[in-house]
Amino acid sequence: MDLYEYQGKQLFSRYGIPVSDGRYVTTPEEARTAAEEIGGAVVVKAQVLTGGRGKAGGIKLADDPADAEEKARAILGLEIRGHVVTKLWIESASEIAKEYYLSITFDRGTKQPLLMFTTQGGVDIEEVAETNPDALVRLHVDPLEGFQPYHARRLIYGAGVEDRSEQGQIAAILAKLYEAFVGTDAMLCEINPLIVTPEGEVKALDSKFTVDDNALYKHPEIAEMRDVEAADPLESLAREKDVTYVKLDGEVGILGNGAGLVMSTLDVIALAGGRAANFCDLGGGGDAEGVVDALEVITRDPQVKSIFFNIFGGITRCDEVAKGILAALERMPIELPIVVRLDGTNAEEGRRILADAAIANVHPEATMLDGARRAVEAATK
Amino acid sequence: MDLYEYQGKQLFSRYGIPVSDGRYVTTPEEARTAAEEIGGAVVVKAQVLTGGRGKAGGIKLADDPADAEEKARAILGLEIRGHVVTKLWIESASEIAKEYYLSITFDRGTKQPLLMFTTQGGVDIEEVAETNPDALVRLHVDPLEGFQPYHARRLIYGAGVEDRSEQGQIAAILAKLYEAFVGTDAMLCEINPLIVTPEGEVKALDSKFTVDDNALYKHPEIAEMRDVEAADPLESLAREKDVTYVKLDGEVGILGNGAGLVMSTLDVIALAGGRAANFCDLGGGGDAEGVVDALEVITRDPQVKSIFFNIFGGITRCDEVAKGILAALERMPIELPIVVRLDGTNAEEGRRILADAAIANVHPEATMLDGARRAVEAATK
Amino acid sequence: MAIIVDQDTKLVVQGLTGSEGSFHGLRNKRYGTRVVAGVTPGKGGQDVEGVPVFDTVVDAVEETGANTTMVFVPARFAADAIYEAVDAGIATVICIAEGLPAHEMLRVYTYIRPRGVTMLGPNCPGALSPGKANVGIIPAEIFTEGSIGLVSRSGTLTYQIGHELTQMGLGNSTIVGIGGDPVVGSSFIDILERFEADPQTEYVVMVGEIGGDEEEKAAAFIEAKMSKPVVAYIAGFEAPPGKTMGHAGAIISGSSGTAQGKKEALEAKGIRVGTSPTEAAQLAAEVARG
Amino acid sequence: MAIIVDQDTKLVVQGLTGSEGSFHGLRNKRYGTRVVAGVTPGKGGQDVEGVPVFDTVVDAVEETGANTTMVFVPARFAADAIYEAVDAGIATVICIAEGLPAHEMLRVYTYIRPRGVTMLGPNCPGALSPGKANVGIIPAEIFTEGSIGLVSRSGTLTYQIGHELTQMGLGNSTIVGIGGDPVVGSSFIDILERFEADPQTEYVVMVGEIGGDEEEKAAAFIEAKMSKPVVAYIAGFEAPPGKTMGHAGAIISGSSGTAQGKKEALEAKGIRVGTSPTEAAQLAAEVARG
Repeated sequence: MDLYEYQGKQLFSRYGIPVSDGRYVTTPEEARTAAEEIGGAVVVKAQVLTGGRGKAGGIKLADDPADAEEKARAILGLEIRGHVVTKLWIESASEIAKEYYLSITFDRGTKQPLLMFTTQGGVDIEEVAETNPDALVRLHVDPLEGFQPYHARRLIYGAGVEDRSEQGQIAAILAKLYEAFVGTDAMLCEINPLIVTPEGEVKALDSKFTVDDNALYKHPEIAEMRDVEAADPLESLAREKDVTYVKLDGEVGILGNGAGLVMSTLDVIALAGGRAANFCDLGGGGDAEGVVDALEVITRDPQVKSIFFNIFGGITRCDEVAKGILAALERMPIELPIVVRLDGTNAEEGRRILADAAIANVHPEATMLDGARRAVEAATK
Repeated sequence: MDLYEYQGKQLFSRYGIPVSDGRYVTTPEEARTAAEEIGGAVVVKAQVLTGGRGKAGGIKLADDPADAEEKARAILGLEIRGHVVTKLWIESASEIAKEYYLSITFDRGTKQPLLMFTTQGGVDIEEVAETNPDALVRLHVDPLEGFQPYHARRLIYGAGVEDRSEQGQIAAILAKLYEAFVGTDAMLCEINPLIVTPEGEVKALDSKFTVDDNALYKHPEIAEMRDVEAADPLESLAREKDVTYVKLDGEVGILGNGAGLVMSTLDVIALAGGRAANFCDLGGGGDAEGVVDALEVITRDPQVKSIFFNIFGGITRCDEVAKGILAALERMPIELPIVVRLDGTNAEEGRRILADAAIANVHPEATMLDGARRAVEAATK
Repeated sequence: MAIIVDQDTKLVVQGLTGSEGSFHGLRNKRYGTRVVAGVTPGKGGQDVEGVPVFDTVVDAVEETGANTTMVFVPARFAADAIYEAVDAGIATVICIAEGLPAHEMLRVYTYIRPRGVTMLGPNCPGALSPGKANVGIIPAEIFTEGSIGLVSRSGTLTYQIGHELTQMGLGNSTIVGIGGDPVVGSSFIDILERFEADPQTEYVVMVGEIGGDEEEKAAAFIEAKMSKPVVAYIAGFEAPPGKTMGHAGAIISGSSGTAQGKKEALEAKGIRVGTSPTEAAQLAAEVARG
Repeated sequence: MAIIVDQDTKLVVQGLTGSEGSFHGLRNKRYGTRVVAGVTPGKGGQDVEGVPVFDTVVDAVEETGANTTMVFVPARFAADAIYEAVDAGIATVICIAEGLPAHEMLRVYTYIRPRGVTMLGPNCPGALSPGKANVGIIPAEIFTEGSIGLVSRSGTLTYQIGHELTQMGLGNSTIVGIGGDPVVGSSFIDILERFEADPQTEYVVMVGEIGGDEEEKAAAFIEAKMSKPVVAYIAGFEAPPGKTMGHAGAIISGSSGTAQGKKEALEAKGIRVGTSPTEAAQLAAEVARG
């Protein structure tokens, strides 16, 4: 789950990482009040879960409360890379002497947290990694050893920070960031830029924070940060029904079990000359009720012209899937052609259930490739 | 550093381990007030850093505040195994259905925390270990893996606790006790007895808590719990001057560097027919000032009849020791015979410094055995 | 021979008394796997169709000599279950449970790795050595015994490919699902190494998917260390960039980890890659038939 | 040969710019030890009498090929220093610093052990292989080269015994102080094992003291695994029960861990035990002279 800048900064504050005084607002009037409370010049920042806010005009300096209100009015409603701005973060404006970059990533490759630091902050870090790789210091942490002070020294001396006070502040921030990373089950904690003010104070001017969905049950206060409004309504419905749903751009609705098989199904649909409109992954369990839910989600997408059930039962039982299809057809009128391919656990029984029901728009197919062809044909007909 | 029962219980509370409502008091009047505040029957418990309080009359039940005052008066001033009672803990009296035992020990042998649990609590645990070893479940925890819920299950099922509610409460207490053990750098956290009330509530009725002296700097709030009054005045002086000092019962004062050499010196003094009155260990550093401090501590003990400096310099430099002896003799009049044996780092120079000073009661000796003989001879003369 | 599970497997099922645990545990037993024990705290002394249940894994190991565990407990209890098994001396852990908190699995992985424990999963279908033992949820009836080692990150895709192989008359030494969670106990390389050492295995089919760089690493390993032929299949050519595909492992970040990139990396090392399960099976058949 | 430190030792001193660190580091260098680097954060680029100082251990390793570290930093920074060294690839850690928080050392020990790191200390005098290298605070001038391996929990007591041996004309292969903190990196057995394997070592003197059961375990090991003669000395017969003797390791609890108990355990395995350093040295001389 990705957090907004202001949410990440709330977590930073909780762990003692210095950030500027700020307020979360959603209207120009609130922006004015916030600027009054904060005092002095403020920055009005669009809160969107995408990059490129600055270039898109989503971050503006305001000299006084009236200006803040005006800037907020200008930013609210902007569309930035497909995200409409409805939330703002108003924070005390900072003078910037230096811009650094600091992050901790969950590195699945090495199976260790990865610390990254460079004094070349404030820009796209991939660019630094490419054009000036030596400037980006990387260091893994053994998860059982945990963060040790020497890790900070390796980053600080490796990146060439020479000011003693800066060194101390960065080391302290890094220790706290690691604590936040582990303490919140984060997949990413990024500070870009980590600024040094002309007075020598080091603080986080932005935040990028991603928390492991599988660990949210341990952090109800973070789980509550999820922005249900911002999500696609169908995706929200899917989430509510605990179905993995992804919107795509073609015409075949896909219902499979297991991410690998679903991905393979997309590929085979493409080989058959079609394109997927969306897909639902029944995942592990997949009882009849789950099938009904998934069908409900899929059929609400008006782009869907045909549906392809591609099931290879393991933990999922094909008889349950067949029952789910029948149950769904009883509860809602689905006239789209439904191509069904069942194999694996209790496949015989599943096929028999469908055969016995003999429903006109349900077409059994024996193989994945045949099923894909039939679904594409049905969608484009 | 050993904590009093009431201090251990304060730490238990901090970590969420259930204890009875109680108050720390030092006078009979305070005991009455405490009993009034707590309400109902209370237990008046002597706070001493030794076992056997119960048998010595240091724990008494009081029916009401007046009774509590009376019992407190009876217990205050008692001498229990050499400790005079000056502190009391007044706590709400508990009804006891069962008595269990639970502890975590820092096991230096295996270099892992050791969990121990038995349903045969309330008695001397060494006795259970001897007479009914199977009843005492022991389990080590890998320090990097840390405590896991299964550790609790191994103890609970291993000891045969069958009540579901008890199982749950004990598992929760154990998890918290481990957190306390690691969080306070403890060498021992013991609950004996861990009681079950007739209502089925599990709680700690006593506490034994030892914290690593070397880690006290991380826990200033625990370091402050040290009872300076209770310590021997000479030991307090030694602590203040950062000298390791131990009082013994013979007539030779010993000043050595390093625990091993000091222990060996005690043995060699015994082989020479004498006994040590006390010893100071200069330990690692041992500069001239440290020698002065140690001499000051040692000579305040009236049992000392002669002093034996047994120094083998490594990190300690013999010239510094020699300078320290001269400095001490300048500052305070010491008429006791001082036998000095110097070897190792800068021994030549140390010996020359003493030879040049040519002080009448300072006797250099070439070997440890000769030095011990001379010191014993001088003490018994 | 075969790898990971075979006739010597003595299986304890953690969570045997749950509905999924008993369904698949008993199915494994009916297949012929030596399912010697179940563990469910508080149900020690009971049995599930003759399989004795214990309160703790250590009891199960002491009483039955179990050497392999199948973890069928809810995700939030799975890390604890794995520690319990490993600390009780279990050498092979097959974790069907999915969705373990990634940080927990990070610590579990780091803990078990130097102890020489073999682990599949979390979020894996298990391992099946046809004719010998089946541990997990793989539908054994669609596979036959043979000489192809099959290793995959995905459960159902494994069945699909295995099914295609069977249709072509090709059997398997062992089918291994390494699991789809972000951190899993074994890599492709770990399994390829064992197939290389296994006398029964003559060829290997590796089933990869978008995300991460395990396939790229495996390609380098195959070229450098393997004498046995390997063919591959990669899923996710049509996967939308930047979307989580269900397996947290299958996130495309930037250009790295794409199916196309993996295909090219494999082909650069001389490893043939099918673009559909059917094609991958055909390539395997070509290799197997010389 | 000799063990732990020798001509191949390339030493980095963590804390070289401190007063103790430079005193002993330079003393080790004058003895002939290859002291190749120092580490003090913030002093990278300086030097201490020609020994280059680095900000981090990894820099020191990369620039100088250091393979051994001497940790001379204050106790509260020592665990961090050890992790830094081990993670930088240092294989031998000699920690002079004393009084590390016991829980920190517990984690350090558990972390470094499976990595094959050799560690002496905390709270140890180091290791001296006369004529080859001296790492630590052992006064080298009182020892001569020879065939006796000496291992001890105590610093100054080691010197005392070594001194007595020297007086009798007996030399040492290596003098090893394993350290007096509650948790140390090497046990008697670890060192005895290495002496047994070392061609230069013909006899071993083991110097124990009250507390713990390391000497008892060593007695069993010597009987079972060692072909070379071992004699022992135990300190603390007169130590008062229940008092901490400075080494936290030397706490007598109940009847176990007493000097008398250790002496009897050793003698039961045929190992002769001296009751004073002089007697121990005499026993060693008897053994050495046949």
